[in-house]
Amino acid sequence: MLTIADLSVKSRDGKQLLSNVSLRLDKGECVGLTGASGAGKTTLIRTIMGTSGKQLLISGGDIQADGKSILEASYKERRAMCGRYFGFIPQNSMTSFFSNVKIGKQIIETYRLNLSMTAAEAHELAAEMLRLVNLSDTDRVMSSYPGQLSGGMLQRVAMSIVLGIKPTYLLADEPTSALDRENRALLTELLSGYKDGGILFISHDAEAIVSLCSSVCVMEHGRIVESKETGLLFRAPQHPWTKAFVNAAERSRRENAEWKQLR
Amino acid sequence: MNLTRGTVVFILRKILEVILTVLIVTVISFVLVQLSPVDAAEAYLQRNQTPITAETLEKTRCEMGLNEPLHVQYVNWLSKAVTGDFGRSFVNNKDVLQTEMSAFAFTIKIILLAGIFEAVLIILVGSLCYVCRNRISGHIISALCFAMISIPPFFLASEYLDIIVVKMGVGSVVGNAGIMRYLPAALSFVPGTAAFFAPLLATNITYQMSLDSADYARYRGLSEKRILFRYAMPAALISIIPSFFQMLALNLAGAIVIEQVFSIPGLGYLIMSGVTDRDPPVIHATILLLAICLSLFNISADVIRRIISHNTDLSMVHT
Amino acid sequence: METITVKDVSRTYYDTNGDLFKALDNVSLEWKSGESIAVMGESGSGKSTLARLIIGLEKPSSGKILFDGEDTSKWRGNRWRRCRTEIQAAFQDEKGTLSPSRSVMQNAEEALCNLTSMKKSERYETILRLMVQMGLSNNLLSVPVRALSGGEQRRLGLLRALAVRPKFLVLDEVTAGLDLITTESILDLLAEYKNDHGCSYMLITHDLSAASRLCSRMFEIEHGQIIHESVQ
Amino acid sequence: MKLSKKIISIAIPIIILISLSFGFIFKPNDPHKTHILEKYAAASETYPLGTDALGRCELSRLLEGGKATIGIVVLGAAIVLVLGTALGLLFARTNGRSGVLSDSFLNAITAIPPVAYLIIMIGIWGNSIPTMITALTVSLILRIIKLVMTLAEEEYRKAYARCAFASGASHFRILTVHILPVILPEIVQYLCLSCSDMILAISGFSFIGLNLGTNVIDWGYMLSEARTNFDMRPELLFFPILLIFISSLCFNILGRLIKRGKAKC
Repeated sequence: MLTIADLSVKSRDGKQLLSNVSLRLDKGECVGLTGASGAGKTTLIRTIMGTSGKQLLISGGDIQADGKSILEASYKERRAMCGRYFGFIPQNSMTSFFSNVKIGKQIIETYRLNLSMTAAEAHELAAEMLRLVNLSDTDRVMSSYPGQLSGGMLQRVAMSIVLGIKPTYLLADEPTSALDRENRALLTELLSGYKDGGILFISHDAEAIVSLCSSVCVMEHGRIVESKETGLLFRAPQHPWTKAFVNAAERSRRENAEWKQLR
Repeated sequence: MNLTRGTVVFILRKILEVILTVLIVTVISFVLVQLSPVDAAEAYLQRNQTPITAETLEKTRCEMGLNEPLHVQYVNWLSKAVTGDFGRSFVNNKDVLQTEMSAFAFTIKIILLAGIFEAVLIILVGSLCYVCRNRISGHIISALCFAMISIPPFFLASEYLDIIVVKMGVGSVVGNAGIMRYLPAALSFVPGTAAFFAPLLATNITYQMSLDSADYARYRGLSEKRILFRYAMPAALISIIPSFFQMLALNLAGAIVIEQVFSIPGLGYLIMSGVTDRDPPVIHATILLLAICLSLFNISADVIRRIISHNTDLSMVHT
Repeated sequence: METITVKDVSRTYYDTNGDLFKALDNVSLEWKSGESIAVMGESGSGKSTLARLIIGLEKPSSGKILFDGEDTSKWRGNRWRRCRTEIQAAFQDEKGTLSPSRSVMQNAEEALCNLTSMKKSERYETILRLMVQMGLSNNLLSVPVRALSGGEQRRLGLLRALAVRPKFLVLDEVTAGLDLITTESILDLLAEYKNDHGCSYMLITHDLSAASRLCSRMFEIEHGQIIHESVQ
Repeated sequence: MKLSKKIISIAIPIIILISLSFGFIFKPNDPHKTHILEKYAAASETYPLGTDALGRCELSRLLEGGKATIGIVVLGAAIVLVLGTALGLLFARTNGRSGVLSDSFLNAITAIPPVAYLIIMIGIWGNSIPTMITALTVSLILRIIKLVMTLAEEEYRKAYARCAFASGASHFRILTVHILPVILPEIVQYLCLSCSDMILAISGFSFIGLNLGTNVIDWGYMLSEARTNFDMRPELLFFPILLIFISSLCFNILGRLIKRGKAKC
């Protein structure tokens, strides 16, 4: 169980980024996190991962993973948790992979660091995982540079890495926003199939939130303004931002349905 | 490296550019010599103390081939130059090609030696700059580097000679053999260039470390050192190489002044003597050789920049 | 101007390693005044190229674009300028469609300065009125353009085009990349403007709901060809 | 407060440069007049910085030197800025077609660094103020034209230029009103850095004997003079090199500030 209790974070120049954020994420559960851009969602990820060094100052609250507070853990321990214990799906995988290194090399490197296996085993696991995210031509994918693959394929590669390592908690930062319709549906399906750990799903994509998340938190200016079970939130939104979000989502869902019958 | 059609076209264009550069520069040098206030024939006669009269002038000018119209002179010179025959110097009658080659050897040694020292220093000071970028020491180093850029190399050279050699008697002004002949000249370039590139390397490393790819690597469990040495450092270094080559071209042009200070008979020395003695064959040949070297440095910078931008997107912070 | 006809227009480009790439493959469509049409397709299907051709930013490789029967491919700069008051455009390009070195006011009045002989005060009034209509606060006027948010920049681009009261308005992905709420507000604004001034839109988008709201006829374009036309 | 801090930090180098290039107006006495009796006089009322080997007033020579060294560079830079930018905008191809031949021709000319052109021209024509100015402007202007063309063409491909065209703006208006203010900082920055290189080059040439004509004083020449009797009066060497360093530093600072200013806005 990952519990974030009244977490408050300030940036180096004193701007308050998060103020008493509380959130619970259980294994096998998917919690949605949405809100206007700049509400502090990415800051939350950076704080959990603990990779921002001196840029972020924890001014209050705590993050407990399976009963142990990770804020007290040493820098080395926290970095060891990244990848192994906390998985991550980037928003724009076109810029997230090293563009001058072949995809296969980057996958194998991640596996070997997190699962301490030999190169051959890592290569085997990579191929198997790529097939799982139906990138069947594994050799071509692994021998090409990120620039030679489409956004959708790269996002699936990122997913395959997560499936290979099976982290206890998976943080997804707007994984579907840069994708077109089919890839979006495909990635949502892959995410729904991931039961080996809790997912913190950050997104604007109402459809994905409805189909994936059991409960949703809405953030505004670093504060959680509403946190409910998904169905309840869409039926009776309280906060003005949530209301507008739900109306817009509702209207676009209805129009898409209409348009589909027309064709 | 995949030789796509685009790259082949690119290389052909670059070769065309080298040829064009050389042609333009040699035309300029011909035109300028023609316009030059002092006539080569006159200077020749003066040197040999023969009285300058109308017909002696006419005779020497015929010998030198200066009486034909400019373009004919240029074509003759070019056709001979292509075969490597640059004619004989009007001053010491030695074959121009020989003097050029030996002069070229000197200058290139200085530039390459300087290049090696600069590369080493850039990596060391650059990484130092990066490591203590948030500390006071980091700011002091980059301020120092910034000031070093404004110190002229010829001053360092002259101070070396005045203080170290004359005052302290270390080394000697003329006649030290082997590498010691070029080392001081090469070293006088090093501070200025290294001071320019070291902070640049540090900024690039910081840029590479702040990219999305570095963040995602951290989330995938790669340690800070691993990202720095396997990805950020190489990427930052590679993205500096193009402008480093252009800086070598600048050093080549600067070498002309330095060679005078150390009186090393390199290309610069040759240009100066060719000009002061009004010796067109030497002037044209040296300018041709200088143009070739400079454009080769420049072209290699462009080619490297293209290779970088093609199969990788190591966009640099700024050149 | 009453109708804009696109008669089997094709447009080819050379891609990075020099091979020919057909962005548009003999496309034909009719756009009558008073009727709004949507051009739908995924990114890279050639719909933005069609927009650029209609506005005269590029010339078609083959085929013609006719304004009331007159072939535009031979038009020069100032002939285009004469028809600018009737056809205007707003683009999406996330790097900003507004001139970075000029203030919000200067950007807003760009079309008015070039196309109308309005005096400074008149222009100021029109811009102010439109700002209120667009929900932009007028103390933004002297702010540099880069200080505006994504939504505000899009609305300013729209305002600049609408200021000259065009009859035809080409909207190239004006809602793309915006969050749901800003998209909604821009679509409301366009719908409202259409009823008041009878302006006809060519909406270029991959967002089905926006198209179904504003347009009566929809064309689906894929790999440079119109594969489907439907009327709502 | 932030903006005024930037203005002050830009104003200081400019003031220093102006005072160095126009300082000769206030020179205490005639820099050419020699007073053999007062050779190496210490700093005094009449000679604020003492005198050199021939008893000439050091301070006036330094100020006179500033006129030559910086005056030429600033004058050359001004000509290059105005002419180069105008020609660059004129030649910028707005129809998107890039002529391979004209590109290669331009690359060919600009392959040679300005300093090399300087050497070729000075070497052959001998050094004098007009030669130096023509050599400086000709070699720099080629690079500025290429820079302005590339920048203008790059900006022209951007969305805001297309929008301006769609709003009925003519090519001329787009280039001057919309694009020029965006690319001007980068042009001025390049010029500042080139001026700094030029100062070092000019003083370098006169240091090795290619000075700006017999009666023209400049810091490089003063440096080479002072070098001969260096141990007698080391500060005679110190003053010129200090001024060369400061003027070159000021140009570098200006270049960096404008870039940082540009990067922000």
